[in-house]
Amino acid sequence: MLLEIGIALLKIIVVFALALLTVAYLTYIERKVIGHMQVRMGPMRVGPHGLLQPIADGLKLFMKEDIVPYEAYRFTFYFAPILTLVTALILFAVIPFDKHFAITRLNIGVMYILSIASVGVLGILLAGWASGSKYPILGGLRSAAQMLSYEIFLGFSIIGALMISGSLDLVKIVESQHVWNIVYQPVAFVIYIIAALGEINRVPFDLPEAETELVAGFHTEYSGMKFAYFFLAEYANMIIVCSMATILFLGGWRGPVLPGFVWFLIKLFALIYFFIWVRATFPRYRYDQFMKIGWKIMLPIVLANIVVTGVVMMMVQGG
Amino acid sequence: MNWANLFFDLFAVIVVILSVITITRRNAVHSAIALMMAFVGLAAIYVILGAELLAAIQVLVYAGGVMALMLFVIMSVKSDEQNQVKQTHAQTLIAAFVGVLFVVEIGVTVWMGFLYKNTGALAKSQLAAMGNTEALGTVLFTKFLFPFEVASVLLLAAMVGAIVLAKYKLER
Amino acid sequence: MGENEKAPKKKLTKEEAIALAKARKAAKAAEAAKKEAEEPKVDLDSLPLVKAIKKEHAEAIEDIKFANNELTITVKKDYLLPLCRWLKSDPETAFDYLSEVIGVHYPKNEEKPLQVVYHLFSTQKNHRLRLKVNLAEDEEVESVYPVWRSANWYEREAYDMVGIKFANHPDLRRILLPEDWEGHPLRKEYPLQGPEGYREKWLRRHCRNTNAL
Amino acid sequence: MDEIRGLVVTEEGLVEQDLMRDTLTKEMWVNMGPQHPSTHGVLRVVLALEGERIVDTEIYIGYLHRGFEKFAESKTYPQFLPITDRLDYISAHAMNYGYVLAVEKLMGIEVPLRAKYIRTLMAELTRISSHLLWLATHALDIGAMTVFLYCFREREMILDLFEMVCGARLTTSYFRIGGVANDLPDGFIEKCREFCNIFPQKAKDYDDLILKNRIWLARTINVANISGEEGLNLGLSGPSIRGSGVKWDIRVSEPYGVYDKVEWEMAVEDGCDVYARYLVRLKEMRESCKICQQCLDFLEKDDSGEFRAKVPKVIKPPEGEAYACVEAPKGELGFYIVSDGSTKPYRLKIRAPSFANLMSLPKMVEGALVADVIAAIGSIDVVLGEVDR
Repeated sequence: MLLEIGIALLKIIVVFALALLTVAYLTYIERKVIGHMQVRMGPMRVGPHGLLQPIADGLKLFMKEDIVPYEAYRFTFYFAPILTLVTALILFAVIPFDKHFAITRLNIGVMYILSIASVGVLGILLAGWASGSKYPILGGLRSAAQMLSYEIFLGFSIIGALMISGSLDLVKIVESQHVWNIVYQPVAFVIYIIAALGEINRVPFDLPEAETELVAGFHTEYSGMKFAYFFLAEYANMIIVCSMATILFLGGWRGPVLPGFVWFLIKLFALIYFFIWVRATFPRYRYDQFMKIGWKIMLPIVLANIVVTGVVMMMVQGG
Repeated sequence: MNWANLFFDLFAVIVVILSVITITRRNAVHSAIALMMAFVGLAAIYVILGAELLAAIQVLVYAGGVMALMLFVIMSVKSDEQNQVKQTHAQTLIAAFVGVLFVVEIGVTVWMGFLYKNTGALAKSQLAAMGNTEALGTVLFTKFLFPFEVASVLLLAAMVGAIVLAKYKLER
Repeated sequence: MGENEKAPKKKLTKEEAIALAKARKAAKAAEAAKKEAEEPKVDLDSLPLVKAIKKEHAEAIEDIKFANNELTITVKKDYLLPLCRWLKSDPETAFDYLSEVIGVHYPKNEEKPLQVVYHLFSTQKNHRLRLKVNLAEDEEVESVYPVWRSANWYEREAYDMVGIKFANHPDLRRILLPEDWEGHPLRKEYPLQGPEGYREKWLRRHCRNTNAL
Repeated sequence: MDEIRGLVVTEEGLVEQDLMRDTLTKEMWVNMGPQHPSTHGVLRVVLALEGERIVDTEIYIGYLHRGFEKFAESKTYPQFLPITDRLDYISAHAMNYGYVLAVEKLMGIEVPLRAKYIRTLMAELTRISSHLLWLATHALDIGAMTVFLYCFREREMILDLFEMVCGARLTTSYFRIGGVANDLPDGFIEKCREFCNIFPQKAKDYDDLILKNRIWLARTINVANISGEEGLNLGLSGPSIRGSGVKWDIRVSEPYGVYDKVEWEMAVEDGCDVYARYLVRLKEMRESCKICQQCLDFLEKDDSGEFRAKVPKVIKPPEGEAYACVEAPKGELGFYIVSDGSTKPYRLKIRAPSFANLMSLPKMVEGALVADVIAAIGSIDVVLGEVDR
């Protein structure tokens, strides 16, 4: 009993430490990659090639003055970033980085991730409201509408893969993929990526924090550590959606020669690189256009995808 | 067994406390936060009872979706009014009626449970063999297909109604 | 003009300097007179614009000048708006663009110290015209906002800076300066650094941190 | 159908009434600026929003008012020249140009041909650099981050050229009344030609990134529309009005410098929207590059001419008034000078293009969304130094 708890604790510590470190260095990777795409160097000052930059950033944010606006609703103002970060981090609990390496294995892993992620939206919504300022409210409203609707497409887009795999258990889903699901579900994969971009507020769908329109959207009034929470949560979410894509469509840890978790990380970072690349390339959509894309284009496609998948599966399995 | 029981009791107490907070707070957003946490606590109880799918759906639909919509509405209301929800007693009678109905309903369910032991649609042995999610799916699309469809149609009607209302306002 | 540079550098007595300055002034005046005489007199009436305006709105004209290749017409105050309407609508003049409205303060003209200058341009005909209206201190000139919408801000600026009042302007407020500013800075009597003590007064009224003073 | 009737619980019990009776929505007022990332300085736009749709717009300016016009009255003519740099601080040469033209017109100075070519070259380089900065910030406003840095790469080359000529990169003050401060330094022509050869290829980079980008098109086409007639009526000038199909460029209509001696094409688009204004400016950059090439050809061939006219030491224009305008990168830049025969202007009025262009912003964003305001501000390319003076 004690041993079990000990192992579980160890797993939790290892995964969260790694997750936080990865998240911190993700900011570094993003700045470096975008920097080189934009004919500049990115961070270079702190440490060799700026390698210590995330630590310096963290220290800076940690020591910054913690400002609470006069008009803000104090309790909610503190509560929102914590909620956002916690929901983002506990998602890591079910991600299987290798066949036997996950904090816990749930038989409804996919549902778990979807449901916890949906609570994460509330953090942003509350942050927007609690700031007591107009730009955050606009940002919060935008993000609520955006994330709620994009969660729907996100959920629908993975149904095809789930139907093929026949399980909600993330480990079983990976094990069932003798051929990667992306081969059977290319449309769903594309929709998933687009919905994921919307879900985690990244360019071209970074409307809740569109810095040129809404200053910084829902976290305009946040500073110091509370801002850092949002920042970390955002990057943690990016890792989560990329891991989900890896597990559902790209065969998770499966791959020849190399150990499983290496394959997982390769696939994961290829997707993350793609997300960063998108950020360097595209302008931002306008809010109404973005919603139109979701409801008028993506939803029908994704529903058709489910129907087609079902029909084909029935025909293949002979009813 | 005791660990599970202990946690069950713990979460039950938390949920009750949070529910009380929900209806006593004057600040609508604070009520909403408490309600959300109550939903999550309820989900935890479901997990302890071995109904993981129900727990996930509880969080997804209630704590995620419904709460977001509620907050959305609260935020859209004018900022100086959103704090003080106006208390009127016009609905006392109706509320009392609904409350009594609800108590009776739960009482009957519990009593039936004591009376007939196995009230579920499936026997425990069946559940163990299939797994929670699959069992629920199977039952939903075979035995309870008709009620399921009725519920779907009802929701569809609600959706159409909502669209009509929204459209009407836009056109005006 | 070259003689200025070659002037001897020896010291002059006061009388000498005055005499020299007087002589220079006289020479310059003579030169100017000569230049004026030499300059080919432009026959104003031959200009098509002048012709057209004289034909339609002869009563509005107070004075016509042509200098530096620019035609300037001084207009009587009350005729400004009808004249502008016509200038814009007539296909021959077609002044569809109002470049700017300027307020100028001439305290030496005691009767009518204020002047409003309008620069018109026609994108179709490619010609420019300057209109001027002279105003007394308490007089108002009709706003040309109904003719060119752009007059809105131009006139606000003229009001803000020189204190010219425009009748029937939709929104005559200060534009560049704060709403509670006192005085009109581009008047000649307004000192360059503002009236004595004004800055302190204004800051005291508007800044929380009076230590900055 | 005006109302939806239904049962409502009130204090009198259940009552049938209009369900929409109490759903009054109030617009929200949002201050965009004076500290906002994309109002390009200290512009303050107050928006009345219904949801995210704009129902009313009010513009407040003056936060950067430095009283240049009053200042001019206490400075001699040459002393005021460096002040003009600070008007539109990203296109200082063009600002200088307008001022010296006005003074020269007042004094009747004829500028030597070589000086005219140098001035035209500088003005066009300035136009390119100004448009580059515009494209950079405009694209950044709409969210395309990479274009921003690509544009700065080329702008840097132009600023290096300016530095070669006069030592300053931004506030150059290179022009003088009657010509320019000094002749072009050795090696300038080669370096400038190198830039002119590279630039069209680099401009293709921008096109690759955004010209046919679907998101860019969705964000710019049919956004912030304004017709040519409305635009003229509201005082719009320069590239912004040429995007509405008005064929008016001061370089063509009232040529100054050597614009009548070089070959180039006026950029006009009929779209009336943000995209059309974007296309106009893109084309203008390419045309400017062409003009630069031709100026360089002349300057290379004939390096004997004077770079400054004989001008008296003390600038003392005769009594009178003059208005001179140039096509600055933002539009019609005019200087109206009243001289009383002394060494200082009696009255100097700056007709700043951004000031006038800004007036059409409320018209452009009528009924648009918040995001469109950003696109509209970007598309008319305001510089607040010039608006507030």
